[in-house]
Amino acid sequence: MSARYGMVIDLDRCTGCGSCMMACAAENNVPSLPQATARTGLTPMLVRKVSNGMEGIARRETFIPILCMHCEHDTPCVKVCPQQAVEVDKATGIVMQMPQRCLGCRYCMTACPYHARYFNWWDPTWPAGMEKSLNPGVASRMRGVVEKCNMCHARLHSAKEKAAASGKREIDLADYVPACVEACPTGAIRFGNLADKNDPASQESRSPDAFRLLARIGTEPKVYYKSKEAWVRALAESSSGPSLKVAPEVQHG
Amino acid sequence: MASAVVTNSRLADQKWIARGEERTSLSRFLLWLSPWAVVLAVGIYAAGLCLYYGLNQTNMDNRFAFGLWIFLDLGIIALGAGAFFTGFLVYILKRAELRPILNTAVVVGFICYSGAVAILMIDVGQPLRAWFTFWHPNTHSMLTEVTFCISCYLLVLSLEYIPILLRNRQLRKLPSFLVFEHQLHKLVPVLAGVGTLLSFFHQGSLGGLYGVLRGRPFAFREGFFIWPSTFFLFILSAIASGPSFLMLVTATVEKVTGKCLVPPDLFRRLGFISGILLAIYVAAKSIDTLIWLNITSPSVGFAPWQYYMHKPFGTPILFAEIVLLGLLPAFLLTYRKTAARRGWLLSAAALACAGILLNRFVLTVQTLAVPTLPFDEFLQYTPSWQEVASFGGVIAYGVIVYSLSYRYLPLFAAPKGENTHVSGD
Amino acid sequence: MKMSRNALVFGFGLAVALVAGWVVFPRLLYVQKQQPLEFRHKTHAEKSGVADCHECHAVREDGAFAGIPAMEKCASCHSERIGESKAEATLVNSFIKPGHETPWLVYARQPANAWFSHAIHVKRAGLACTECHSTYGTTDQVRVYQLNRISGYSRDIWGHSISRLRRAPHEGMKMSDCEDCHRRHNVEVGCLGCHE
Amino acid sequence: MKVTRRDLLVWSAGAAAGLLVTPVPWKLLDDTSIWSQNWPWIPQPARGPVEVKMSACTLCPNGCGMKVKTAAGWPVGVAGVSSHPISRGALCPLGFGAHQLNWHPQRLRVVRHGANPSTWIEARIAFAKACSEGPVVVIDGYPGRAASSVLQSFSRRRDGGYRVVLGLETRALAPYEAWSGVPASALGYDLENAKTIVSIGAPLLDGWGPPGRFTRLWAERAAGNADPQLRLIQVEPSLSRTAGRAWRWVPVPAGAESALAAGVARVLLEEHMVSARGPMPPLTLAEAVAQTGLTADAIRDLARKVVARTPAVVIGNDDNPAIAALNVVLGATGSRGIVRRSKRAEPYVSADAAIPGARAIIVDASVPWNFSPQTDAEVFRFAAWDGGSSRADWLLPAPGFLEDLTDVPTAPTFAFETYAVAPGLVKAPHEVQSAAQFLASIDSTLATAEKNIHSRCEDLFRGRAGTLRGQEDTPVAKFASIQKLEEQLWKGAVWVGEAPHPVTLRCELKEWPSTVPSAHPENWSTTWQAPVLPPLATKLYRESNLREAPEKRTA
Repeated sequence: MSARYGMVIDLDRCTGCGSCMMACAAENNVPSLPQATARTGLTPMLVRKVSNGMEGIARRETFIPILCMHCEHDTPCVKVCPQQAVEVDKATGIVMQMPQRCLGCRYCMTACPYHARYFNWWDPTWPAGMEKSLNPGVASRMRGVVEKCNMCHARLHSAKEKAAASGKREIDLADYVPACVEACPTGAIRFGNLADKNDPASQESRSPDAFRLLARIGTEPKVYYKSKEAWVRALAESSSGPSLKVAPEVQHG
Repeated sequence: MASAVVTNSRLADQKWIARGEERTSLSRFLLWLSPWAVVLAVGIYAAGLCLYYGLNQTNMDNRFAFGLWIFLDLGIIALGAGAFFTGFLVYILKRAELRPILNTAVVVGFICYSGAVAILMIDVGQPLRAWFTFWHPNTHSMLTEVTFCISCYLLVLSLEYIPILLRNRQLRKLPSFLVFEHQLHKLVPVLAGVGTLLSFFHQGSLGGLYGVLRGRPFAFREGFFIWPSTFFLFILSAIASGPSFLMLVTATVEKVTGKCLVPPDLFRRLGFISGILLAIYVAAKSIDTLIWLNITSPSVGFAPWQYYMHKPFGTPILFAEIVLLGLLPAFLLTYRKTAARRGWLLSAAALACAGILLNRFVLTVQTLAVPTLPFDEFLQYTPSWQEVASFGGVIAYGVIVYSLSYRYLPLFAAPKGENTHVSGD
Repeated sequence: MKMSRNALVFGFGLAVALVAGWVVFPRLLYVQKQQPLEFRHKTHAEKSGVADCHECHAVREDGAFAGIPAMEKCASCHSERIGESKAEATLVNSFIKPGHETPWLVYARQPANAWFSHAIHVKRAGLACTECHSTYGTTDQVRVYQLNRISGYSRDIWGHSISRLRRAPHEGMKMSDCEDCHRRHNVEVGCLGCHE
Repeated sequence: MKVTRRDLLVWSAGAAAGLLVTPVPWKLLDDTSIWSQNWPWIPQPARGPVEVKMSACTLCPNGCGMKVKTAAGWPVGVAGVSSHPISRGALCPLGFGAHQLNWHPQRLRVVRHGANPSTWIEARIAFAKACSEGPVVVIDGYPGRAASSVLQSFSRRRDGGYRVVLGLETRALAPYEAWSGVPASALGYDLENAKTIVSIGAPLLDGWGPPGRFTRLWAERAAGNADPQLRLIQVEPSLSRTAGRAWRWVPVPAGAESALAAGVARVLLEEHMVSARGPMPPLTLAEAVAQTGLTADAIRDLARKVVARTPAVVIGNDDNPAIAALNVVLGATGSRGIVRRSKRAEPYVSADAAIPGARAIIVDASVPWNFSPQTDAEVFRFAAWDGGSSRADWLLPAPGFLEDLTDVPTAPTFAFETYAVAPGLVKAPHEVQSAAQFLASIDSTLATAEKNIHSRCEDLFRGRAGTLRGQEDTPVAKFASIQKLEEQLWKGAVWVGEAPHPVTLRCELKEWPSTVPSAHPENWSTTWQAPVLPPLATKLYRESNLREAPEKRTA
């Protein structure tokens, strides 16, 4: 049976520590390039800080981890790629990017509403010797290609291998935990198979507090968010951009 | 370069210039070329930097993944549409009176398309893998369509260009070339047909390129079958602006050389065609805009006003695009009184071309600048000198190729015995 | 007369091209490389009574493939020289004693971006080693390793017949070969299945 | 016969036609395409057997449990250990990049004398000379380790001093040391049983103690809950990470913390909200209002919230005695809140004080990089990385991340004692040496750190107290042999002592302490002033607006 891997990220638990970003970069051999900036960097997992637009005591801030949303329906990046470097994996629902096939036209980046795709503006380089610390199982990308979150497919590979070695057909989800999920100190990210109704993640994705970014565009993202705070949900649903102002319900002080 | 023309004097390169044609002295010609040559050289250097060090030489970034270059591609390909459209009118619709500008049309088209392809090759991160598109094409991608059609059409244009090239006085001396040219010339009507078909598709798919972007509500359009409305709008706008651009080019050459190259009424005819098509385009564009603002965009929860709340990309741009640079030139080009006056005609043509360029600019640049996520900001991007230089390089390349073609090839002299090819003449 | 002369010249050009393409080109394309040691699968199978490939090329319980045995495996028998051959001397003196791993040239080595799991193919699908590695495990000397000057990979990836027309079922380890086999057994894996 | 141009054309036509039916064009196309997909100059991961080894993070004194993935012997990734009682599966962001630190461009590989490279021999000679001239002081940034006792006993023998630089969390406990005589390093916070926590500027959710402790507690008992089990009240001038996530945020201008503490204490005492007795602060409520900018009602309300759900404890981010006094008033010392976790008797001497008379000063690699001793003695500074602008006379290359065996004593702020071992997983470059190794090599009668670790294990084994917590929990008493116990410790198990004895902390406080203006230390890496950061952390600063680089913040 085919799985549909996805995540539910509880924004109320996110303290914006950045562990997920670090773990992601380490797992996927993302180089730390001195030339790169916030505009040109490689951050397959990017925690963004947003606020309710108010000031002083009424101000609220929260953190929204942005990664590839692995859109299920009419996936914007898949249909635009001229040479099939992007595809929705049938067995897992993972939207995957093949750097070796990519020609770097960046059409997929313009197509992605989440800006979850990143371009290798430079060849990857590491300080002398540090390439010894690269994670085996993840090939490093070259300059001029697009990359993004592949849901730690190297971990999926080893999970498959382990299953095969023990004669099982299906992988044990305990063996397949993406780096960001594993790293989160508050357990804010829940990863699972959304196709399985009993999976905790799939259940959480159906909770009333759950929502998806730009769901109204209709691309059926498989990354859900969750927050009890009304202003956060209002922000996520609004289309009015950063000018939004929402008063908080709880008064501090 | 002044309009004075040196006559009855043997020029250094006289034997290369067609008999009976008068050209300025070689030195003055070179003087005219030299500044352009410099621009081209700088452009090639900049392009070299981008190819050698990669796209970090540009000022594009992860959110502004397309920049000046894509605007250039879309722009010049739209203006180059004059080539296929004139071919179409002459050979398919048998409008023989347009024949005098046919060669110019082909040369201009060739320049625009080769320039665009060159820029595309710099614009992709791994040019050596660009050919994978032909090996593993994704048939659902507009870009695949563009790639196939543009490369095929560039081939067609070269084939159309060759016979003109072979009419050079020296090359004609080689018997085999003469034969080849004659054979090839029989083929030209067919090529024109093929070219028309190809162009129709890629002009369209260039529009589709942005129209299909569901994730960019500013650009996304509903459409017919697999094609978003921009697909058809692009075809229309391209064939509307093509003739106007040809008119401008020819007029410039006449100004520079101080010669009258085409029959005086030709401009009016071109202008009229351009004007009518422009009018149709403006109508279609307005309807499309209304549908988009009132149905398409609200349906995905984007309020129209928010696209235009960011200076300097306010509603004035929309107004300029449709009225100032659309409706107005359409009127000037078709209205008898204004069309009769060369000055009006040309400035109208200029406006029309500007309108098309603005449309391409809005679609390529504003689309990326407008925020999609609720917490995104409006983006700014200024191209790096490398981008600008390679942009200029393409322009210079165009001027140089055209100047050379004009000097050494009989662009405007309709070759004798040719009329027999065309019926109803 | 003229015609025939043309035909002659044309044919001559044709012939030159054919010879160059089919005979000279392959020789130029590949560099012949010798393995650091002359290892004999056959001898080892007989002497040490090793019947099964997996005894040396094992799949670990976490599914990872151990690949070519590490030096201590060799050292377990070859701590001191067995026999007088020159290779034996090199093995003991330049690898086992200083404790260096042998820099074997791996015929089946794939690019870093390709992921292949022996566990899945051998344990689950039950493929025999010979299906991809031929009867190499029973040969009595190591083959010459042919390095492709352009791609930098072993000739085994492309397969030995340069035309790839009449090649043995186990020959060739290109992506297309994987795809063919998967199609034959209709096992579908996306790019993700095999790429890193 | 002569060859005409025509012949050449025909010949090449033939050749071209021929080439098309040879492998040449097609094979070249294929090979170049493979080449263009695997550029030889792009670094690729090394091939080799992958293993997972257990150790602990040695970057800061919290000693979080670490699962280290190695390939071909090199660490290629780290992860937390969920069964670990201290870190409970969590690591701080820096930890996740730690395995790359040993390759940092600023890694120290040669001995440095001033600005110029030198050798260990010369360093030894210089050190021996200094020793012969006078006492030697050793400064430790991570007391309680087996290595620390090597440093300690060496300095004792050289009638010098053993000074320590304590982390901020521990320093915040200094007032209680003054009032109870129990060393700050023997005190901890009992957060696990607290129901209300008032943090006055402490970055509880942002690098305070081991990330797995309070962060996890908060996530389990408070996150996203309007009426949480664990109420976190954050008093801070700005909306920090912690304030943003707190149950309530009380904005108070920097420097007014003491006034707030006094104000709250006054309300508590005047309105008899507390059973415990303490000194009445001299500050009137009106003055508190004036200084904090809060209304009297706000302060009263805060006081009520503090005692609404007990146990409650106040946590400061510096040694501000007013905050400590508030805890005394709350009765949050001894049985709950601030507790004594270990039997340590004598307090450490802080390294902040000037060091007169010493001829040589050894600064251990664990001392925060930004610390420089006030002295005219010759400073021998051990460090794995050169953070630049060091005022040490000698810079001596020390082992880097997981390059030597060290042990992990109880983490700062912990309520109970723990002991763990961090086995070295990487072979240290031959030119590096830790301070302990250096001193042990000079004074051969000193027990090495390894020996000390072993003897500590013996003590644990003989003590028969506490539990070894790993994959499964085993009481120490159940262990048949010390080898078994050591084996478990080396596999990442952690020894956890018994719960603290309630009545062992008694704070004698006659009148309200006069307060010092509080400094505001920055968030994150307060526990670990590293000479350098993992490259990926620097990347995080550069490529996201999530965090600001420390150098930017201090500037």
